[in-house]
Amino acid sequence: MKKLKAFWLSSDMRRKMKFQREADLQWAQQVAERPGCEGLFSCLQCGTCSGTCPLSIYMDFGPRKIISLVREGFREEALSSQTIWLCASCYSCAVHCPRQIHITDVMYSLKREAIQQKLYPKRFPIPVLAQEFYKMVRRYGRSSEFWLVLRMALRTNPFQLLTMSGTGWQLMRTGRLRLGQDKIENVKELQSQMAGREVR
Amino acid sequence: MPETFEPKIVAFFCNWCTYLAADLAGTSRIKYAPNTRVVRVMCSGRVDPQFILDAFAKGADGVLIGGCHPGDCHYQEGNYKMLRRFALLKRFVKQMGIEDERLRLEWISAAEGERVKTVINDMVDKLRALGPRVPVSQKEVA
Amino acid sequence: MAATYGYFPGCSLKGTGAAYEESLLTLFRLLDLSLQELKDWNCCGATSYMSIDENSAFGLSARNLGIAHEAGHRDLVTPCSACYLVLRKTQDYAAKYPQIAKSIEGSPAAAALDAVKIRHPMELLYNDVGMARIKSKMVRKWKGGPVACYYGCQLVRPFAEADRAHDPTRMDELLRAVGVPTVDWALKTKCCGGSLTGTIHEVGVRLNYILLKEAARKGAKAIVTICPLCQYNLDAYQAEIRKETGEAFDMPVLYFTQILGWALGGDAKSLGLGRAISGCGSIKEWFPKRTQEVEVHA
Amino acid sequence: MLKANGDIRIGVYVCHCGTNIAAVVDVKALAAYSATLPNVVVSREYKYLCSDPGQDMIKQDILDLKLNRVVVASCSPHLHEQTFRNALASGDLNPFFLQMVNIREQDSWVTTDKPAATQKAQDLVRAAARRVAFNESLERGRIPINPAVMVVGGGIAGIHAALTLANAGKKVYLVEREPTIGGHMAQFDKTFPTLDCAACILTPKMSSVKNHKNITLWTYSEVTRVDGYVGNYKVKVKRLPRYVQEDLCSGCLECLKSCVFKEAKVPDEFNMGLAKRKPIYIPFPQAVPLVPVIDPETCIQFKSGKCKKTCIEACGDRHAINLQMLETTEEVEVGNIILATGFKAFDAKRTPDYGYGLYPNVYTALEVERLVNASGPTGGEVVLRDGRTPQTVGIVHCVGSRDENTNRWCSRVCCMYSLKLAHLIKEHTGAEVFNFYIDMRTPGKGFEEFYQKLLNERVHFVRGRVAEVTDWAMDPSEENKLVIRVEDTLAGLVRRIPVDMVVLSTGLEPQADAEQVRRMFNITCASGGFFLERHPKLAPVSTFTDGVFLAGCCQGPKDIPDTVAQAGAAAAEALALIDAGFVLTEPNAAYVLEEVCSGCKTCVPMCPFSAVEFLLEEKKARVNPAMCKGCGTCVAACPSGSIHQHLFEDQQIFEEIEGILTNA
Repeated sequence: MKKLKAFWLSSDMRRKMKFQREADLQWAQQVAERPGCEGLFSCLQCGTCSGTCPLSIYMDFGPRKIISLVREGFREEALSSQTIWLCASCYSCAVHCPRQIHITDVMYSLKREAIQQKLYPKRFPIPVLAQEFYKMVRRYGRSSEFWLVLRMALRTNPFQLLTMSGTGWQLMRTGRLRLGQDKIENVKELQSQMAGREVR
Repeated sequence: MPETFEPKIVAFFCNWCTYLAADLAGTSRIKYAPNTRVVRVMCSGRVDPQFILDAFAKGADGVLIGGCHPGDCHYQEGNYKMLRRFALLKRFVKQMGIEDERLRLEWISAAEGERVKTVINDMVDKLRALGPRVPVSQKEVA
Repeated sequence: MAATYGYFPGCSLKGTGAAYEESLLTLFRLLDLSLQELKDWNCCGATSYMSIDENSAFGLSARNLGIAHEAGHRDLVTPCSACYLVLRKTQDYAAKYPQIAKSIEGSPAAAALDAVKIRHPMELLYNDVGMARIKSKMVRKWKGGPVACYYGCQLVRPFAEADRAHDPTRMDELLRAVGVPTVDWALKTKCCGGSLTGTIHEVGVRLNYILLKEAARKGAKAIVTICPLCQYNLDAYQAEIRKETGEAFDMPVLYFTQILGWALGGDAKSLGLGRAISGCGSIKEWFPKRTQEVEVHA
Repeated sequence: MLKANGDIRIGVYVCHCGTNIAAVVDVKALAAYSATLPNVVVSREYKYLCSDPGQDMIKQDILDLKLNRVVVASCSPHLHEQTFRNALASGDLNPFFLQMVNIREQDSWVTTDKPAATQKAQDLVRAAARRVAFNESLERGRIPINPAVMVVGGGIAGIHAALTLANAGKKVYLVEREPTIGGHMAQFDKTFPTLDCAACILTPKMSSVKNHKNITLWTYSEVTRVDGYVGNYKVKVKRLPRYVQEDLCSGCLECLKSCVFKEAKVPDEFNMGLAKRKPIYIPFPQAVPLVPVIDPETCIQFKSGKCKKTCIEACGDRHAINLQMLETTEEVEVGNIILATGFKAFDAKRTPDYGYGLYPNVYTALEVERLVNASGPTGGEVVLRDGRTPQTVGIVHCVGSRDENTNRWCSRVCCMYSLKLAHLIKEHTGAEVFNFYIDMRTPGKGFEEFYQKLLNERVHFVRGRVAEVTDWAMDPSEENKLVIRVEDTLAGLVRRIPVDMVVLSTGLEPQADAEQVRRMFNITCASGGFFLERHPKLAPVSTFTDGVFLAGCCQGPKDIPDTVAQAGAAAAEALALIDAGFVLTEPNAAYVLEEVCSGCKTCVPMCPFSAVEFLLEEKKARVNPAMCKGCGTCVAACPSGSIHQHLFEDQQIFEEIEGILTNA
């Protein structure tokens, strides 16, 4: 999006008002064509989703507003929001929606796009975990909580490892923490199966 | 404790406008001072000067007459007839030493429930301020 | 009469959820049901993988379904809610969306999509085994207090097949069948936050605090789960919550398979009861290590 | 007149009306107090007096206790006086020995002060108990009903009412102000939510009006005077000259072709000025009657007298065109009148923020109705005044509705017709369509489903009231566009949306002359200016004037289904009176005690209905009971006190005053 040169916009204050040319209506259409997102345009904006969402306590927008932003084509706002990452895929919104919209899938598709477009909030651990998880499973075919958390922590905020150590020890003590990296025998076969399937 | 004086107002409301307005005030649950006692007549034109004088004679603190707006009379011009009488009445009542605020004529249409409230509350406030009526005889000595 | 089911443990049951696997296997043995673990199964992809790449995410479960199919399983038992949902979703979406069906074409899974039925042990015990049979095999009386059944999210949503989406009751019915009192509470399907405890820790911990507090408020002495991640989240952070809030939480967080297994005569070790982090005191008291007396259900 | 010192036996009945009265007035105390009043034989309170057991209780007391007077303290006499009069009759007591006391509408509902409310109720009951002693036994009179009906207004409401009555074999006079019937509906293209074509469903009804043997249709006409009363109205109708004689014209329309104006120059009212017409014209092809009208304002012959009169030539031997035609007046007698005078669309110029009249590409909804209409000025093509097809269109809801600065009411149809127009515009142009709304109101059969359909057609719904429509280009992308500035309250953003076309969904208002009309027909207007129904729920098409009924938008904004339903109801109410053959009158006529009358004639001019006549030889006044409507104005005016009024005798009112003021 080219920056506006107009004098009255040259101030450092963040502009809240939106010009219609900043709205990407084609994009809204594309999103609505993705699997699970077809209900997007039948949304009534009733807010049941945000109401029932256990994470909406901490969300910046909440699912209802995300749908409104997507539908009106405000791509950046939607993709760079924390809301889509805080979604823990509990599907509460989906089963409560009076229009039966698969809101969780909308969130997934926005997460994927945010990753591709590198629009996710920086130093925000959730997308990082997702990426590390993705790499690990592609490499070994299985995930190991220990290495996963370790990698994520290193990439976001190493200090949290200290706070985690307590829990780590507890898990170790109860034999619930495996230090070795799990892997399947037939990684090659898995990888070949995966090959070409990626949409990235 | 000194209790505030509560005036008693005799109100003559015409059947088609003001009485209906008072009913509408009720159905709309509009609250107003409980000091009026309504006498229903078919038309404000039916309100005989004697009724008013009789009401004052029997100790009414105020008399309120409610009719349809000019031109809206259910009987075409009864309210005009009342209006004509009213001018004379006013003078007469004054001579009897009854304050102006105690006799009032208002046009209130069937749709004006809110107006019933404002008129009655206003009149009650004025009469409260005025206090109880002093019999004419005592006035003279004063 | 030993029925054999395919078994897809998923990564957690090999790690933090070890007790779930142990108790599940014990319980099934006690019920003469045998589980056959899939050969060389791979991770289901859970929620994170789905957040990066949808198609290959479906590919992951496709492979697992393929393995199950080739092994000739008609039912695939999947104790982890995340695995359960992902496998189930793969079948559903491949049927609904040609582009997804296309992405797994050719793989042995293609045929398996509807051939293999995804089963959760709770629903399997409820439907295939039935309360009567479980009751009949009961050998121990419950010594603990009332428990709060916590179903979490992904088992009952969006595919309300394992139980009703809004107010599931099957776990309660199973536990009541073996004489375990259960409390009614509004949060039985409110999300535990999943991996949030590992990512945005304070948010994750708070979600679990809400659950623990409400369960206690309703008089529950323990929370019973059906998902390794729920169990981990509720179990692992109580010390931290105690420290932060000063409220005295020490609540056992058990798997429904542990309680059922115990009622049917399994011993503490084979039910992985030693792997609990919180409420160990109560656990020791309710599930004594060595039980001489085996009281037959009256 | 029965004297009070006779054996008066009063029963007082206090109604709880559930908790409506009982929650504020101490009904037990009131009943107990009433029992202490002179002549009161029995006093009871009951949960619902209007219920059958309640009425039976009164009846039984009349029979057992020999009551000859009844006081009922309950709701307004306008609601239940008849109910309790019947209760008296069932006890073989003349119904007019009843006196009602209004302790609900005018007491318990208008104060929260319980002691004061109870005191007020006691005063009123005391007054009633004194008054009722002087009530008399009266008989109701009967007024015959003239079976003919007048329907005023030829829109869908008037058309439907007229046809219903005519089909029932009643004579109907249908009066329409415009040169054709059809009203607003004739201007519409499609109707929501079914999208069936308005013309297709309306025009057949229009022609059956024309052809119906029981209907006399007067278009281009207005009611100028109404006299009389229920069953016996006299109505004067002014018929404007259309300068083409309906009886002679064949509707060939040659005159239009041959008019010296080769092409039309006059803005065409029917097409909201989006097309032109000639001085001699028909409003639209399916007009009923299909008879041209000449507009003297623009006709050369009328202006200069120097026209070749090619129209008259064209008409030839028919001689239908008559430029000497004069205004005429018809006078008819009817028993009932149905008012279906419709509405007026809000004038968009009154909301200058939206730039109507300033920017050519800001349209009103009615204009767009004509644009999308296949028989409209553009043949159904949605094109801007400069001929371009709009790429983006903004539809602004609630223009002149829900706004204290214009009209505070919701106009009820705008949401739905806006959805309809959004659908039609998208269908015709494929444009990107934005709806700007405050609340989406779709409370009707199939309405919500229609809203869903529009959502899925990818029409945009921006929740927020448009602040302004300007041509101010704040950004290069907004050059040569109309910019709508609005807060998208759902996305939480202030937005500027440039569009090619703005449609203002204007609300519905009372007709400009509603005030004069209601005076002429002696009915009331509600606060908004729409005609007031007798009861919002139980008498929604009646008025406070018997024999005058309401149908359609003159009573309040409503859609076509509701309008037609109401028209049918109005027709049914009229039929009920007609088939009963008569109405019973309230026996409140005035009468003269001739021995007391001094013959001063004061009363004679008092009566607007000339019911008071002066008998020359006796030199006395006399009231014609058939013509007296019971206002009592003559009674109050009579200096000798020789005129009395049944039901409202001086004595009764004096007793009431006395009762109110003498604290027992």
